[in-house]
Amino acid sequence: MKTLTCKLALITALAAGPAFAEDITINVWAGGSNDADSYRLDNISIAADLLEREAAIRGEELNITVEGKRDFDGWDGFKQAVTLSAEAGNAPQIVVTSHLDIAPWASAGYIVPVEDYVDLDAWPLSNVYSNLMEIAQYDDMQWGVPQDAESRPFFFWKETFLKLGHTEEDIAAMPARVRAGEYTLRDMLADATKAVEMGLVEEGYGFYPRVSNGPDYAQFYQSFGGELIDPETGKLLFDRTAMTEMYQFFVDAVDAKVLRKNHIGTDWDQWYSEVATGKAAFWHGGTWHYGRYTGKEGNEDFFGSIGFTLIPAGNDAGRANTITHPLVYLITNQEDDRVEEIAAQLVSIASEPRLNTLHAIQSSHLAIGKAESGVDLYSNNRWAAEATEVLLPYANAQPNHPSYGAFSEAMFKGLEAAWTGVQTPEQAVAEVEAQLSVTLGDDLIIR
Amino acid sequence: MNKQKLLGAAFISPALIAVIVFFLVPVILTVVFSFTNMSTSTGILGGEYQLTQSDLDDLSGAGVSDEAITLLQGAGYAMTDESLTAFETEFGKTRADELAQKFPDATFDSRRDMERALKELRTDPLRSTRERKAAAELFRQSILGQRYETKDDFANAVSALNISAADTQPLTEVAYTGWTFTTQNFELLWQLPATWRYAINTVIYVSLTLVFNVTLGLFLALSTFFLPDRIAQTFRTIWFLPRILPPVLYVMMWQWMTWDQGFISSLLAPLGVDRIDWMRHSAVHGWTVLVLINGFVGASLGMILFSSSLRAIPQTQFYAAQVDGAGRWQQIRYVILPQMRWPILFITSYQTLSLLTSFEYILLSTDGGPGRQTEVWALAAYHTALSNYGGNLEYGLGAAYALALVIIGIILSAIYLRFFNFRELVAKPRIEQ
Amino acid sequence: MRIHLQNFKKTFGDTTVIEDMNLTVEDGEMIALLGPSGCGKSTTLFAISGIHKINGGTLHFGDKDVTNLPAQERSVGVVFQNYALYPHMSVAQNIGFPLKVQKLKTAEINARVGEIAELVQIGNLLDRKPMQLSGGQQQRVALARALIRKPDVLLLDEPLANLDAKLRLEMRSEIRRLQRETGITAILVTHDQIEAMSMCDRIALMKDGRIEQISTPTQMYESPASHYVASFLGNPPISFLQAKADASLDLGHGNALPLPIGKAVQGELTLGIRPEHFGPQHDGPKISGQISFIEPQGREDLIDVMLPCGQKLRAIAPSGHGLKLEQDISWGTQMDRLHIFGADGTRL
Amino acid sequence: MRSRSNLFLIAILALISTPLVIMYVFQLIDSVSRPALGGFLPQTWELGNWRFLWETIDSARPSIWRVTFNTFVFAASTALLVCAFSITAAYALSRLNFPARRFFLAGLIMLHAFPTITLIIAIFIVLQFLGLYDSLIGVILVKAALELPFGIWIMKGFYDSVPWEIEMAGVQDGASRFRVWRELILPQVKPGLAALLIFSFLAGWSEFILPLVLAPGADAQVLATYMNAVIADDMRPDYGLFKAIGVFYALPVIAVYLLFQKQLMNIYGGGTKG
Repeated sequence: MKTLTCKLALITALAAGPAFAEDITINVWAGGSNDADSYRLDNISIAADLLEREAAIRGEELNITVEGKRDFDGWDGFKQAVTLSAEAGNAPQIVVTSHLDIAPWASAGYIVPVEDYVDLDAWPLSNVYSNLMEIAQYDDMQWGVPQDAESRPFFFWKETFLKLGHTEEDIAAMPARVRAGEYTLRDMLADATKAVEMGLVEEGYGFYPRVSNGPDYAQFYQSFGGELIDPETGKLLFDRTAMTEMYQFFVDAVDAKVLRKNHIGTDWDQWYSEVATGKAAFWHGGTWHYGRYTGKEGNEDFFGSIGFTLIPAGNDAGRANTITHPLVYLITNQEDDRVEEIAAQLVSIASEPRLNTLHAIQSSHLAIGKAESGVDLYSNNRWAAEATEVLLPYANAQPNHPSYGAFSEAMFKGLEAAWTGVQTPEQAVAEVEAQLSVTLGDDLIIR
Repeated sequence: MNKQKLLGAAFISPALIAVIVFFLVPVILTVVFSFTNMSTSTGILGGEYQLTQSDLDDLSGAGVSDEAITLLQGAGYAMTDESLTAFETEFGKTRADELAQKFPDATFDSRRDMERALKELRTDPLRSTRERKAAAELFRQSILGQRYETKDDFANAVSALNISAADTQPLTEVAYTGWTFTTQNFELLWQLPATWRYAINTVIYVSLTLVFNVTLGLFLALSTFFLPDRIAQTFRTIWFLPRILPPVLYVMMWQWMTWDQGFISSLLAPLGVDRIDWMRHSAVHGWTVLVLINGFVGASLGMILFSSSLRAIPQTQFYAAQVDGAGRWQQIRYVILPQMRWPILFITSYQTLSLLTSFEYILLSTDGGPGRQTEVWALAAYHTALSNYGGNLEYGLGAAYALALVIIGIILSAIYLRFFNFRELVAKPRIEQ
Repeated sequence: MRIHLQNFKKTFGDTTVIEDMNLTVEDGEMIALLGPSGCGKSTTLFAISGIHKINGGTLHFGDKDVTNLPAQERSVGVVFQNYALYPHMSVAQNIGFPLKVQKLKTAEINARVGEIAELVQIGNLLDRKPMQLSGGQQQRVALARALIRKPDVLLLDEPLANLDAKLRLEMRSEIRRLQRETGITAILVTHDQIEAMSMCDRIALMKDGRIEQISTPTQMYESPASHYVASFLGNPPISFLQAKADASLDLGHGNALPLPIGKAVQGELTLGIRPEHFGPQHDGPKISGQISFIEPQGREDLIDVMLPCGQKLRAIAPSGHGLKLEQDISWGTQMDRLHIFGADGTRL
Repeated sequence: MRSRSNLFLIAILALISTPLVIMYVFQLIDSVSRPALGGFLPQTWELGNWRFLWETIDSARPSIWRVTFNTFVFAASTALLVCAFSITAAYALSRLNFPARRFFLAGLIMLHAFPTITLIIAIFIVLQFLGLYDSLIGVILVKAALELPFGIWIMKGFYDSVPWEIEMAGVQDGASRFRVWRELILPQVKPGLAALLIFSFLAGWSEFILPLVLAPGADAQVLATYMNAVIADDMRPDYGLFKAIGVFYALPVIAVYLLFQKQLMNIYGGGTKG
């Protein structure tokens, strides 16, 4: 009952009314972040400033030093660094990471529930969308606070789409048709094949998906009727049919010459530059891509040139969908409870609508709370507004399950094997199934 | 113990300590870990005891009685006499009375509900969040989600819920968050199809690179041997650089050569060749580039060693061969190569080991792609244990992979030991005192 | 300083190379340990110097038991075959090193280095590095270094082996001169009989870890204790003939020598005849044979004579003898210089 | 005929060296110029590639000078440690009598070829136990320890080639074994020591995986991890910048090579075969 005794001690200390100067260092590590995401760290600094001022008014002297780091060797390097430093007992106090890490890190004891330190019913956390808050829950506890929201739309190049014989009205109707399952991935494949045949795009540029592993590929699994988790038992779900059909879809795309066999591993820079300038007919990405397309890649007419929808359904069993993969602020287990508490308060303050809006707009992510629509910076941003409307209501998240990482990894490796022609989709699925049933055992339901 | 022995001990001990700490201990640890299910979720340094909501589903399977499960499930937060008394001592009678009056005998499912109840205090409200949190803890009955550092703490908490001693044992097992000993890693290695692919990849990688390495190294040494000094020196410098250039930089040069917009593509584009990623286009491309990257580095080691053993051959032998009318090729065939047997053997065995176990260049270039085609055993160990996109670090399984390499390493170096003239090596020091 | 090695035993691992050896070197004496490689002479030297442990027996320098003293405390100067000069030090530093180790003052070191350098006649080379010296000069430096701290004993391990013939001659007398002048007790290890004979007061001839004979050079030459000693000394070497003693020493095929006076010999024997005791210039009992080889040496010629029994006898004849190859001869033998060895190789 | 066959040899050598030469040449050219996308010939001169020297290229990255300093400290300390431990241990193994010497020698040969990197997981545990995880000191110790068998091996080769007689002469001159080592033997193995020092410095300068895994924090960044992070950052792949950083990173290596070429080539001078 460590926590309880600690807390009681804290209360006693508080009752005595201490007025000593307190120096606290807060380290923040953010994974998968670049310059545009600087507010993941900066907001904590701003929050620290606010907290210091609050303390000063109460007559206490609180000095918080915030140090940040976000240049890791990709997500792999970031997670390795966090895990090993947590093991070594010198983890950064706050980490910004995928919500998928909550399950394994919670069970390893690296992180503490944020709900131990902050009032979830009070401002500003009460303002955060409850479905987003749920994504940061695990085992009925609120471990983290969503840091941003996003979703992963399907994009198409409007000019190419028109040349394929569709009309402006068709474009306008696309989001709704996709949502209703009237325009499927198979329709897309037909269009893409046509685009290549008509010479509108080069071979291999009909469909131009993400070049590395990511939550995006779980969307295609869902498009073909796969579900990631069984709501009844809370176990991961491996849907053989959906998986096979999804792999087959990519293989068909390669066969139809709309997708390059060696597409995986394409340089991201090249990829961004190509999709932003209409070299590809269809592709998918993230809401934050808006910033890159209109910024570095210089697409000045985003809304005139690019359309976006949910990821279309693949077949009748599946559904149009999009995955939101919010990053969350997590508080790591520290020796000193007080540090955890300060860290949690900083996270809470950083979730203020005005602060979060800074991040949302700078990095082209979506709001985490209702009140952000009331912030001019946010409401004046067309992309934020439209994307929130078209995508967010239909977004689902990947499950917080300790073994989901292994599941997702295996799924992608299998896809890669089928896609590059190393194995047939059936072989690849069989191998993934074999591997997962061995590694996950009871945690997995195979359907 | 005479002076010489003392000096010997003093001289060897710093190195010995370093070697024990960073070689011997890790080897032993690797062996131990390979028999555990250690992963991110279990942590490395032992575990604690925690029952979670999701554990409840597994409990009946683990042999816990339904009765106990109900007790665990139903606990939550409750206004019991003890908790109210505790609350009274901490927060005063006024508050305790108001609470007891407002929520007589109430129970709450979650802490959030409990906190909401505490907010209802009107006469002397608990204003700070921190106080409410602490107060809510006093009413906690449930042990779900609570972490206990020791087994005893956990057992006490369980018995406080009136759960029978018979159920405590299986409960403890489920609740333990740390790693346990198992042989499942080796079963897994045996069963996973990927294992065999990695093994085959490793064989392909090592043998191809080795042949390339040794042949090229030998060729470089021989050709520069026959050339005038200045020219030879230039070529030696060109070929020595890959060895001393930092791998990150060296591989970046190759990336630049091979990417879609890179040198090769740009050079061939005007000839109508499609721009492709020459490193990741297919398995063949991947292997070719990998062999080249590693081969160029390895060749330089061969070149240096072969060159120095070439220089060690007395010049008179070449004069004699020339007098005997041997051409350059015959000199190589009959004078040089027979004397190069030893260095070639040395390089071959040395490089076999280092190729088997080093993955730095692969990690930096293809990282196993495309499609796991170039994932070699050592890289798989690294990926499994320390670096993957999901952040799911399986130390136990990774250690099992590593253990295989450690064993191969020991066997190979034992063979390697035979190449050395060991008896001469351990010849007794000639000063005896 | 008198050196006394008693019941000396030396083992390397499980093999015993020297067992129960006794050797006494008198004060101021120079003695040679002579023998072929592997006979244990260097091992003995290293044991005396302290580099090798003495596995059994005792070693005394004068009255002092030094058996278990480490090399550093034994006061022994050694000159190695390759001189073992310290390449990174100048000649002066090399010579002064033993004194530096004794923490003597620089001024004194310099003075003594100068003194000893004069003695070995390298006063003008003190600033050079060993690499810049000739073999003979290096040899002198090594001697100076070995002698500078006035050791009890000077050990010389094949000191002349790395020199050319002319220098060797020069250094031979030089070393002897230095030994005499300093009056130091010295042990010379060599495989060269001429070195041993020309430089030393006594020679200890070794074989297979044993001392075969120890005596003055002349004595050893004139009355070798064994077949082995006789064969080791003498250049050109002694000739051996198989003979059967009966009424006479029968060499077969008509050649025979009379039985030596005062010696009762019987059965199979080996006769040793040195080349200078057989030839046309000698009287005495004749041995007949045919000249098979003539090797002119200037002042005299070496002549091989093939006896009818197939054995070979070597003779030295003054030049101008007019002999021809394949000429049949019958020459005299100096019977009083004849060595007779029994079947076990000991001299009768 | 000789010169014709030499020309032929040179031609072949030049041919197989082309890829390397192209890489080196464009490494330099691209660091100060910018080619058109999809081409390789420089279009404009571009000193901006070197901006990392005077500004932080990305808000959260440490300054290049800090990183360079770390790298230098890392490489230099590693080299010094390796040398200090190697010269003593190798001497003991080469020249001194002490118990279990045979065992140590056999162990040395095994380790000298041992797959160290496979131990990295366990090494992490050891470091973390020592409280040195995520610190430069920790990585330095690990790197030094892993280089040690190689260092001892090399130095032993050099010691073995020093004539025994020098040592014997020293002992005979009355010097203790320590003094003999310090004053008489050590000067003889200086070339080996120099080679080892340079070699381990370069090895430290280039090391990537150890700092990556064992010291991910901002305080212990070295040039290898810095450069890798810049390359891995998918928002800014910019070969001009990469190559400029690369040239900066490689400069000391090239300098060391040019200055100490002879010593470096000497590294196997002690006869690795022994």
